[in-house]
Amino acid sequence: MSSNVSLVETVKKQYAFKMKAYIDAFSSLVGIQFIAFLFSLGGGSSSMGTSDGYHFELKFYSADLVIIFTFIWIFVTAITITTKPYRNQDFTFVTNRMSSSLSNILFLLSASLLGAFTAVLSRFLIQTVAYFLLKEDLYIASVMTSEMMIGITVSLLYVFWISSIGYFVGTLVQIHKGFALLIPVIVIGSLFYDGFMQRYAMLLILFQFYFLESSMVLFAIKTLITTAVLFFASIAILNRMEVRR
Amino acid sequence: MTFAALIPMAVIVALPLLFFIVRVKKKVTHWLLVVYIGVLLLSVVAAFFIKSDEPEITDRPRDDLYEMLYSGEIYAKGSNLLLKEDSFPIEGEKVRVTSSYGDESSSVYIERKTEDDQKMDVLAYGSFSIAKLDVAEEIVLPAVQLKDETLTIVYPEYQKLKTSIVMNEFTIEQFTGNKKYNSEFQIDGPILLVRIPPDLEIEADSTTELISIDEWK
Amino acid sequence: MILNPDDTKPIYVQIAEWIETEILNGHFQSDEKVYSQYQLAEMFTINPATAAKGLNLLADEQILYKKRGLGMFVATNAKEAIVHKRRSGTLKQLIQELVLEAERLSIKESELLEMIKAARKKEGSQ
Amino acid sequence: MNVIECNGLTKAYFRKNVLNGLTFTIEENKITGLIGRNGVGKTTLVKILAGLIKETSGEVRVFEQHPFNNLYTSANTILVDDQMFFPPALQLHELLEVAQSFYPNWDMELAQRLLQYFSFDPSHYHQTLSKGRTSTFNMIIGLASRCSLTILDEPTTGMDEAVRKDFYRALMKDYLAHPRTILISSHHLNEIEDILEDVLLIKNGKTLLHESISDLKEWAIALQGASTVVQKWLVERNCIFQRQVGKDTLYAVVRDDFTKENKEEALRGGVEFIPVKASDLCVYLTNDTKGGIDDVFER
Repeated sequence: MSSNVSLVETVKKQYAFKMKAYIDAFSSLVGIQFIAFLFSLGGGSSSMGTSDGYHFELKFYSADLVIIFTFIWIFVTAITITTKPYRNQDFTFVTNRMSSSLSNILFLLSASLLGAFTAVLSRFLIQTVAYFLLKEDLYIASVMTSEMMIGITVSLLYVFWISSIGYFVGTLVQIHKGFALLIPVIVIGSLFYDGFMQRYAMLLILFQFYFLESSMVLFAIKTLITTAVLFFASIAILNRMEVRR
Repeated sequence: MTFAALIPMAVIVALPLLFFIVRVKKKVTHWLLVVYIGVLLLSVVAAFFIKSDEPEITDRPRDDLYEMLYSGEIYAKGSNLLLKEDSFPIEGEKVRVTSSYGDESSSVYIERKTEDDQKMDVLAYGSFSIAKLDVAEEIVLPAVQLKDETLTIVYPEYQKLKTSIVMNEFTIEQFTGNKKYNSEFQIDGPILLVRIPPDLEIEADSTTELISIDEWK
Repeated sequence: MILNPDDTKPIYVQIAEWIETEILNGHFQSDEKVYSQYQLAEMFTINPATAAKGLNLLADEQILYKKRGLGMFVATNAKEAIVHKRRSGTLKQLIQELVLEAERLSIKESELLEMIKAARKKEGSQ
Repeated sequence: MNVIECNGLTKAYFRKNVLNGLTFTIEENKITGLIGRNGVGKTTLVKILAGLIKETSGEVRVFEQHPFNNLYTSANTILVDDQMFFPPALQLHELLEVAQSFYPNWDMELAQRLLQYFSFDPSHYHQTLSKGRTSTFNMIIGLASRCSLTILDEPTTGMDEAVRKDFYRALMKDYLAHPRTILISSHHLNEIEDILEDVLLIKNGKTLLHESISDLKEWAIALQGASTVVQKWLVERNCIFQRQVGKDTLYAVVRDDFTKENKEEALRGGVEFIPVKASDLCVYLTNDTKGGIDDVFER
């Protein structure tokens, strides 16, 4: 007998399926954050000595690098799940383009949440290892629980925002392989061109729009709107695409 | 951050984690993730046992030590750069200064007091900071001793000073105000100012160069 | 029986012939229910529609009869009908071919009859 | 009820028509063989039916709905082929569980029994299976999902003889217990003709023939005899295939529209009537030339 299915039900099933099937994305997250953690332990140091017999050394610890690596990870992950094998495996089971995209977005949201959370938390791992294993005397910038929450929320907004960029880029590449070449050329080309014209890089101005925003509310609005627009555009494009298995 | 404040956070983390463990059949990849999150949570707890200071940015005006010195006003104006003060009673009429400072000679600044109080004051001035953190207190200063009309200055061994700061992440600082520490260093001094009564005779051996600051005033 | 996929006869004819043979061998008596199209499909891994066509062929020849909702049953004089059919159909065709072959070999009618007689004699003596 | 309706279905890739005005309907619960030479658009057709790709023009209805990007079609249709892609991170038994979550009619017991019968290790991964084993596993998914429309595109690729037999038997048994519409595409009619009810023969992206398999066997007949005599019978008949045998013997396949009297007359004239195997007929029909490969060597 033919069975009726609802979009919501299908999205739920696809989402559950992807959380199981894309488990490798999570292990690569652990790997990438671990590498960033190792870099963080050694990185950010500077020193100065004088002839008077003094040598000063300064080391900064923070999870900044782990967060940056997490950005890269989500970007690559978002592009990866738009590629053919991943799209095709959706269509081995029940789906349409809409449920495929929506479940992808839900997956990216979950991945972003996990990535942002572990990235911000890794600061404690860094400071614990620095103190107990590297026997460092630490000055620790105070952070309140509320600030920690801000850190996680903002990291989540950033990571999810970057995932939408990755998903959009991946979608464009699916339309035409030429975008895989065109996009890096435009990005790097604009940097070079602005450098050549001796003016402030457009791309930096674009990024400052987000990174220099000091109002939490405005920042959330900016990133969420951008994220929504990019995902919406991706869905619109993918919705017309054939799945050539 | 108090321990109690962390409990809700730990619960928020642990709940989805437990859900995840119960729901999904375990594989190596799952264990990897579970172990990783477990380690992160443990480190949050371990972070409470770390004894540390919150870095307080020095409010000491970062005066130029040498400018004050060369204008002869260091004693008058440099009280906030004063790190150590020794005072020795003088018995004879003559003091010899000797110092240990490797192969080179060291400089000692001499200032004559206007009144004879039968005392020799040895003051150490300096300005030391790393990333705006005042580290002057951690500096080992030259040891000074007056015995048998000889002022002996023993300079410390080569000193290494290491400072580590755990910063807040940029995703926090973007909204809580920039607490970012720069990586500036300031290593000025230490210089020794020896204040002596007006008519005390002072001489130094080859290890030490005496510089009178009186004529700079 | 295993169906012969190389046989140029349609499967449904093969099925019908098999059921006929089963009846001739006495495996099915008069008014006994024969296999349903689904049983046949299962037995021979064939499409039930094909099996049904085989059964219908026999029903058309009144070797089987249909009971509404119950299935196909062996007609009272099924055996005789089959024998009659094979005689008038199969044997007749064989003879036609025999005659044609004899003509090709320019064998005279009397000669052919002799050969048939000799073959029957040999068969009988065995 | 018609499960599939195609009317003037056309699909073009880079301005080349793969399907060219294909028209046919398939009724509910029939097993239809989709037969044609390689590259006539069988795979394109089944992908359109499964809603994976979009037709260029014409009309296509599956369960009375337009299949492309249609959730209803997706839930009630399964396309089994050797390009079924499964996530590499999941073990075979997990794949069955995933399939169970998606297909409402899924029979887990059947799936597990089949897995066991074909001695799969449930903890293996799909990527590590050989070609034949992949086909076997995909077939298990296709059977156990019990979709109202089950499309099997060259399902036995790489399977060995024994597994093929088991497969068709399993398909037939499950079909008898749970009738559904099944479309099997193959370039090899021989293998599947027993289990078919209908045959849909495609040539050049068009429906060439849509007949029941029994009718197909009687659809054409071959005449063999002296060339001059046979030629006489070919007049005003469309000869499907002909071949010179020996010195003066012609073998010719034509549509069987001979009356009994015709046949007897021909027989007397020395013409032999030979039934044509369905699979041979399909080969003859889908050939572009009447003489097949022999025409290449004719000078």
